[in-house]
Formats: sequence, C-alpha cells, structure tokens
Amino acid sequence: MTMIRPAPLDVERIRAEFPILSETVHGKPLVFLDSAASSMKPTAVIDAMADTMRKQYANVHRGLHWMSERTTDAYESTRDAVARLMNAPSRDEIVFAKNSTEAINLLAHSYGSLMQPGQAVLITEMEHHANIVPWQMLRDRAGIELRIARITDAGELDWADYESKLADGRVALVAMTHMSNVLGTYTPAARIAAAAHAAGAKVMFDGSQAIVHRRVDVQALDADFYVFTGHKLYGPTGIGVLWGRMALLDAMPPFMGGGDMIGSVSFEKTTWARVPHKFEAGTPPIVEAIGLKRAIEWVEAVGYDAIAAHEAALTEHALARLADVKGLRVIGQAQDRGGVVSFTLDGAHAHDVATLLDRNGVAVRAGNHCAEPLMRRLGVDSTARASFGVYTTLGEIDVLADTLERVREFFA
Amino acid sequence: MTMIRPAPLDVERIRAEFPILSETVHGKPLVFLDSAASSMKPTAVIDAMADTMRKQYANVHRGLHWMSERTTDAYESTRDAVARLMNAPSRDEIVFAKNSTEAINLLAHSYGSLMQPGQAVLITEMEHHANIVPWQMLRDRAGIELRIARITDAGELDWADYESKLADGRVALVAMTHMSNVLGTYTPAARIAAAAHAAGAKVMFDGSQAIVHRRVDVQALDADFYVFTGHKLYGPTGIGVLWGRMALLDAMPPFMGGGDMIGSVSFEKTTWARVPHKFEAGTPPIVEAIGLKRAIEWVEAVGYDAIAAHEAALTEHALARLADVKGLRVIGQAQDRGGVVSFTLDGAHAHDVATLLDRNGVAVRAGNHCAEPLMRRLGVDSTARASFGVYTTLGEIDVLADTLERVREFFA
Amino acid sequence: MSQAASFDDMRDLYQEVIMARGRHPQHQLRLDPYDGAAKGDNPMCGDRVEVRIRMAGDTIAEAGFEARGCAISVASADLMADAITGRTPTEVRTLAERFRVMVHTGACPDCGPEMDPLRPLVGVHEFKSRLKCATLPWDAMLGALKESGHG
Amino acid sequence: MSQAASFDDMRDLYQEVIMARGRHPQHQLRLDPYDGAAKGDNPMCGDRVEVRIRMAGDTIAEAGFEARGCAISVASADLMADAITGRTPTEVRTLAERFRVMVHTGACPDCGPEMDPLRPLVGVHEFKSRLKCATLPWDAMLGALKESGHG
Ligand SMILES: Cc1ncc(COP(=O)(O)O)c(C=O)c1O
Ligand SMILES: Cc1ncc(COP(=O)(O)O)c(C=O)c1O
Repeated sequence: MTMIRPAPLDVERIRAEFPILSETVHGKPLVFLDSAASSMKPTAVIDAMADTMRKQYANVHRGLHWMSERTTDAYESTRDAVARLMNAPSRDEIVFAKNSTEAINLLAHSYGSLMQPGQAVLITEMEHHANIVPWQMLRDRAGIELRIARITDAGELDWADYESKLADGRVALVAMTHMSNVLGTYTPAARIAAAAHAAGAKVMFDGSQAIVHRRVDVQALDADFYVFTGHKLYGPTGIGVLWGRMALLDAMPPFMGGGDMIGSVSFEKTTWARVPHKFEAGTPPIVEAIGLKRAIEWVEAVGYDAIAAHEAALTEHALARLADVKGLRVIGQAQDRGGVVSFTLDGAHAHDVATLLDRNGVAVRAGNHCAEPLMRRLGVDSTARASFGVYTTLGEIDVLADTLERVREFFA
Repeated sequence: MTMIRPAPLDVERIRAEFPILSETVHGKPLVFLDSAASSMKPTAVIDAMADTMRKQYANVHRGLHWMSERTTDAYESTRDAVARLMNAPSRDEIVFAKNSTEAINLLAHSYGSLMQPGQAVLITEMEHHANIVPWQMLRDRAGIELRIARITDAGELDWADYESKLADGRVALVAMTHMSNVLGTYTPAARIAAAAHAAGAKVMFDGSQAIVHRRVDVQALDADFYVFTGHKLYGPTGIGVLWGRMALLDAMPPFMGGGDMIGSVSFEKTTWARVPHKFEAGTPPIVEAIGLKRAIEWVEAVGYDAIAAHEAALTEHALARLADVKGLRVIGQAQDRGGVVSFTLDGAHAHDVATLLDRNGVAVRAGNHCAEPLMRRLGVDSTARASFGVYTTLGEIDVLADTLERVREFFA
Repeated sequence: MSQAASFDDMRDLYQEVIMARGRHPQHQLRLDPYDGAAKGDNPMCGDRVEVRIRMAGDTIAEAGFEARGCAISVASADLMADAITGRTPTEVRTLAERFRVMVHTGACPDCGPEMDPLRPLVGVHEFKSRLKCATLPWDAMLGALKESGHG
Repeated sequence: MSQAASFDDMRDLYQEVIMARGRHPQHQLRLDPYDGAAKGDNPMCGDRVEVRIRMAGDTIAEAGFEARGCAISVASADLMADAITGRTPTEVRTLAERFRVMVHTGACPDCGPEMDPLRPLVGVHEFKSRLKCATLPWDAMLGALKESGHG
C-alpha cells in the first residue's frame, strides 16, 4: 500500500456541495465510484434548475414577453459558457442535443448523408456503443465502409494500424473516443487529428469522459467535431453538446425537422434556419441547458488543474491499492489515463463483486460498459469498474480496496 | 360582457402551487397567458426533480448498485404513469423522447422507412411545424407523397376533403393534430381514426396541446400512435412521449443507435433490444422522466373533469370579452375547442400588441406560432395568442381584455 | 383583479414618427428596375422584408421595400430608405454599423447629424426581443447592396 | 474512513449450493444431438446463456447450457437443468411460473416438494437487479422447449 498524499483540492468542502454524498446505502455511507456512468450534481446546479422553474421560465425564441425573453437569454448564454469551456471559435458552433448519443447520431445522419459510397468512417476497438452503432447504421443505410483501428494489449491506440487504415485516403471521418470509459485511456487527440487531416479525413472526438477530467481545447486539438454529455459533467440529464466547425455545420443538412429549425415553411418547400438552430428542432431542454451552464461555471471555479491533479492522485492510489488485492487484474495499462479503473477478480464474476461491494455501500459498475466489442478484444465477458469524480476521496478508494479483500475471501 | 361564473376548481389553491405566478413583470403582477407554448411547473414537479438529484440519483439500467436500482425503478415507473394517463394497453408501448418533435421525427424516420414510394402521408393545413417538416423531409428522402387535408374557414377539418384524400387507399399514415395550437380546434379523433382505418391507413395524433386540457384514451380513440411533450403538461423540459401499438413498434427499426438500445453489439452485426428500449439510445432524460411522472400524478389529482370545465369557462369568458374589443378579430370558430384563442387587432401588428400587453404584465405569444402554412391559409401574417392553463383566472382574462382596449387606443 | 395599463412610457419606443411611418410608410413599393434585392426573415416571429435598391453611379439613387411586420420593422425600413438615399455604399455600411450600436446600446457616441433621422428608433434597445424588428431591414439592405455588386 | 464489510447476511443470496453450483456446474455442456435450443441475453450487463434440451417422448431427457455470467445465473441454470429433467413440458412450464413467483416475491404458496431443489435461489428476491440473472436461463429454456415443438 502506498502513502496517502494530500489531495490537491479541498475535497471535504466540495463534498459538502453534493447533498447526495451524505446518503447511506444498506446502512453504510455511500461510496459512489460510478461517476463515469453519471456524476452526482452539486447544489448549485440543482438550485439553478429549480430557481428557473420557480422564478423565471417560459418557452424560448418564441415569446416577445419578459419571461420568454429572459429565459431565452439564459438558455442562449449556455452556448457562450460551452464555447468558453472548450475554446470553440464561435458560440454559434455549439449545438445542443439531449446527450452524447444524440449528438453522434446527428452527425452520422447529417454529415453521413454527405458521404459517398466508397468512403469510410474509422473508429477504434475501444469505442462506447454510442460511437459504434450510429456508424454501423450509416454503413448499412448508405454503403459507407466502417473501419476499426486496433488497440494494443495495453489499451492504447495501435498507431501503426491507425495510420495504415487512413493510408488509402478514403476515410472521410475519424470518430474516436478522447478517453475510454472502460480503460481510462486518453487518446493522443492532437496527433490523431493531424494524421487524419493529412489523410484528408475530418475528425470527431467523443469527449463524454475526457471533458470531465481535463481541460479540452478544440482549437489546440485541431478537432473538427467534439461531443459531450451534460450528466457526466456534474450537470443535468437531458442535455448534450455537439461542437463543429462552422463551415462543416453550415454545409450539413438538418437531422430532425420541426419548430425553431426553419427559415420559412410552405407545404412545397421549407428553408432552414442558421446554425446552430438548424439542428435544434422543437422546444429544447431549456431548464437543462441552464443547469448545464451552472455546471460549467462550477467546474471552472474548481478549476481543471485541480481536478486533473486530484484525479491523477486518486487513480495512482487506486492502481497501487488494487495491485495488492490477490487475483485482481486491472484491465488497461495506458500511459496516459483518467480516473477510471476496470478490473476482474479471479473466482468471482463482476456482477457478484458489484453486489457485494454494494452491500458495503460501494457503488461500482459491472458488465460490458456499453463496449461489447472491446470486451471481446480484451478476452473478458465483463469487468467491474470504479470511476472517480471531483468528490472522490482517497479514503473511499481504501474502502473499495478493503472491501474487495473481503469479497475475495467470500468467494474463496 | 358576460357574467363571471364560479370557477369549477379552486384556482387560488392551485395558483399557490406555482411559485412563478407570484412574480411581477415591469412592476405588474405576471398574467401568464402563454401556457400553450410551455406551461409553468408546480412545486411538486420542481421538488421531485431536485429531490432526485439531492437524494437518489445514478444512471439507469446499468448499475447493480442501490442508487442505480432505485433510480431505474423511479425512471421506469414513469412508463406506468404515462400508460395510465392515456389508457395505453401496455407500459412497454411508452417510448420516451426529448419532446413531441423528436417523437414525430422518430416516427417519420422509423415508421417512414417501412413505407414504399407511391404511398402517402396525410396531414392537415393546421399542423404545427413539428408535424409538417419531418414528413416533408421523408417525402424528399424517400419519395413518399405528402397530402394536405383542408380546413374550413371556421378552422375545422374539412371532412369531405379528408375523406377524398384517403379514398385511393394509398395513404399509409394520417398524422394529425388532436388540438390546434393556433385555433384551439379539437379534431374528432375517433372518427378520424375510423375513417383512416377504413382506408387502410394508420393514424398518429399530435396530442401536444390536447392532452393538457382533456383526458385522452388512446384505446377509445382507436389511435395507432400518439405523441405529447412534457413541458406543456406542467412537466419538465427535455422529455416527450411516443406511444404506439406494440405490433407496430415491434416491426419498426430503431431511429438512433447507442447504449441501452442494443441486444448485442459486434462490429459485423448488432441486434436490437426490445421495445421500448430499442428506441431509447443513450442515457435518457432521467430526472425529467421522474418529473414527468410527478406532473402526471399532479394533473390526475386535480382531475381532467375539473380542468376541462375550468378551461371551458375561461375560453367562453375570453371569447365573450374579446368580442367586445373593437377591431379585434378572433381567428378560429371551431365548435369543439380548447383553451387557446388567437386574434388580430385592426391597426396594430401582433408584435406591437404583444409588446404593449407585456408592459402591463400580460404574456401572450405573437407570430406565426410555428404554423406558417396555417397563417397563409387564414390570410394573416401573424396573430396574437392567449392560451390558458389550470392556473388561469377569469380575472386575468379581464386584465387581458381591459389592456387590449388600451392597446387599441394607443394605436388609434 | 385591477391592473392599470398606463402606456405613457411606451412612447419612448413608439415615438410619433414611428407610429406615422409604421402606418404610412413612404418607401413601401416594389422598385423596378433595380440593381440589387435581398430578403430578410425572422422565422421566430414571422416577420419578412424584401429590400430593393437602385444605384446611380456610386450612390444609392432609390430604395424601396415590401414588408410584412410590425410598426417597428416597417418604420425602421422606411427611415432607412430615407437615410441611405444619395449615399455611397461605404457611407451606408458605416450608417448600418452605427445603427446597430445605437439600437443595441441606446447610445451612439460616434453618431453625427446623418443619424438624426434614425434616432427615433433608439428606444428599441430596451426591448430586446424587438431588436430584430429594427435591424431586419438593414440586414436585407446590406444583402441587396452585395447583390448589386457594391457589397 | 473505516467501513466494515460484514458479508454474513449475503449468505442468504449466496447459499452454499449456489456457490458450489456457480463454481462447478454439472450441466454446463454443449448437448448434441438436441431437439431444441435458445439463447438468452441480458444486454444491460452482458450476461448470456444458451440452453439446449433433448426430449425422450414427451419428457425432457436431458438439458445442458453454456453460460457467460455470474454465480447466480450459472447456479440457476444448473439447478434448473436438474429440476426439469424427466418432466413433461406442461410440468416444466408450471415450474417456470412458480420459480418466477418465488424469486420475485420471496414466497411461493403453491410450491410443492418439486420446487425444493430451486429454493436456494429464493434470496434473489431481495436483489432486484439480480433477478434477471436467475430468470435468464429459464427464459432461454422455454425458448428451447418451443423450438423443440413442445412450446
Ligand atoms: C400542436 C403542437 N405540436 C407539436 C409541438 C411541439 O412540441 P415540442 O416543441 O415540445 O416538441 C407543439 C408545441 O410547440 C404544438 O403546439
Ligand atoms: C465514452 C462514452 N461515449 C458516449 C457515452 C454516451 O453518453 P450518453 O449516454 O449521455 O449519450 C458514454 C457514456 O455513457 C461514454 O462513456
């Protein structure tokens, strides 16, 4: 067991902002190590949403009255916050969707419809289903080839394989995770984008996990599209983001049709509104957008430097503690990794492990983590996964490790 | 001016449950007559959402741990509430989307993909853009004919025209509003469904407005699909519902791909989960579903009989009071109508009317109400629209009418 | 419930000239022949305006518009037509920018007497949702200028 | 932070026979020849089971399964194979229904001694998210029965 190092941020002060963390489960304090599935919400976010509904709410973009004006301002100002968060060149490039999954489906439908048979989309073996299935559906619908870049046994992108799959210049889009939700691997996004561009491909990063743990700068990465989801970033469910370069978004047809996304409508011919509205049909998740803005402000106030340092310390501690549990195998050995640790335990299936951990108040996820092809690649049926947030403590990781020792004994 | 009749429900008690209604606007008490755009939320709904995030939250369908189990139960129980609300035969037929617009787009993509060139979709002249544009996109994508049933000058479905457009048996789907958001017209849904079925067509009702004001029974209507949106039914933004008959949903391909909607995933071939999950890709609007359930319970507790009676009284009073305003013309004279009244005022454009009303605290909507083809049919550019909710009072309608008198003078 | 509607303060927005021009615009006409035309759309509320311009050498000889909109947008289009007639494209673009600043902020430090005819619209800055009504004709006019080859 | 893990109460779920059968199932084999086969999938967690049955006249002569899953699902499949062998399809369907009731409610008023071998799974009713682990093999088995023409 390694030394417990002082946390680089005031975890206890942060924990006090998350009311749910003082709940108990089966009579035990909740040790929530499932933040990669969805994070808990700070009071600031909860209050921002409730206050909106209590004090200043109406539909947006439609009313000339005070409530609608103010709510529109609040809703629209989230675009500024998101643009600042990811250093997007323009607020108008921020498109709201309901989650990462919808954002990727939007891209697969809309950008996908501009691709020609014979062109390819290149993903990797370590994608979440959200970044596999939409491209399979595009393949089956439009005759686009789906290519899969391999990963190494350590769980990193196999660079030679990646380059070879770009080599013939037929890849129109690289769609890759920026951080694996199973292995914790950060992919070298700037290098990936450069290679994609050199081969004539555009690149989309699935930042659902990445943006939770580290500052993302889409211009520094030279990305073309970037996607994330609110509920993992300490924000509400029901809202996600697609960022794209204006020139690309501008050339893309809409995905869904309805109110707010039109220029003018006649039965014969309908014209589209400008980006981003073209992609936002219907009443948007208004209260959720307002909550997301508050979540972004909250994350910025804590600061990505502190978050990244904190989570690096947690991950290091977790890897050290878990290494001491007999029969425990950590899945994924990437050099550059975030706060997610998957593992298997000899003699105990991941579900059984998770059930016992839960009995002791420890929430982890077990299963294939919406990454079945990755499981197959790794030669496992399922793993247990502990994932960390800004509120996770080193002590909670000790509870995990100690409990895993008892689980091992239980199944021995 | 007609007599003020006693309201059939205790409006003041109900108003006390909507904190926003005690806000002021430009120093005047808020008179919120824009509920058809989006309704205000009762404390019960706000608290249900905040409490979820404060006490019992995690991602759903994925965790074996307590928080995830309980949150999954809460999320899934909303299906039971919705099924009860609309008397759906099975909870498994309740599909969550982010709003009505997504629900209709889902249908247009998925059910639409089963249609053959030569088949037609039949809508009406009085649809919201949400029930026009998705079908235009299907038409342009797949060579499906789009037919438009006419309305009468009174703003009712032109029955002869409707029947004649069904006559050749090539209509695969009738997609019609159950209540117009501009005219207030209730369409005779059961008769419409019977005629559609007789002609071999399925029928979808856009109940975005209808279900707010009256009890809906999809079995009694003999509907095939029914769509509504949470934020108009005193519920959260970010959640809507598609109900469909199981046999139809079962035969439909998925719309979006991702987590939660799969059976198993391999790069070669992916299989789909069962209905309703097949249509719910990604992390759903969890907190919003829980809020919607509370909204439904709240509406049921007030009772549709009381709501319908209250709104009928409001509408009657509004029509009487507005008839006395010189130069004011009410648009839409349907026999069977709900709590929405559109009008124009001679010598004053609807926007100018709305701005002045707003100065006096009265929130109405002005414009084309996402129904541009209907405006063209009616020969107007725009209208002002007052719409009523369960919390609207007869006194508020008097404020509207009195203020309109002053607006008329202002522009005289 | 008694809720007195006193619209006195609304005269800041609806100044007399705006009421008059909104009701009886002087340039609401379909200019023909013309050198450039463009449409402006505000899909959120249904406003629409088409602006046409005719050039004489390097100045705008005449401007006309067809509008479907409120008093603010019609008056704005009409006053704009006054203001741009006889000016060069460069002057007009400067006017457009100053107008934008004026209606957004309520002030215009750089404005000279050439802006005087447009000043009645200054009240719009307090009505955020009506800004678009005032600026829509200007956007269309800049489009028409572009189409005429002077953009 | 000290959080004692006492798993004594977990023996209700993980009874000895479940631990034993989960680790060393007796019917985990690829039955061939067979009369009916079906797969069960729990996509939420990645469990998968395939059940095969061989009939002898009107009774199930043998059942075998291949499973990828937890102790509960493997033990449930294994105990199921014991319980259904030698029984008619009608009897098996009754067993399946009683099993369903037992694991959902923790009680089975209608259960006779034929259910005794399955009783160790009663603890599952307190672990809602694990119910599917216990019932997945039964769903697959009913599918196999159907495929064999005895459904
Ligand atoms: C009749 C009708 N249909 C559809 C919609 C669209 O609802 P949403 O914007 O929530 O998708 C609305 C409201 O905007 C409506 O009034
Ligand atoms: C890497 C990754 N991509 C995509 C998603 C999908 O996010 P959502 O379910 O919010 O659409 C997730 C999380 O579930 C994820 O971890």
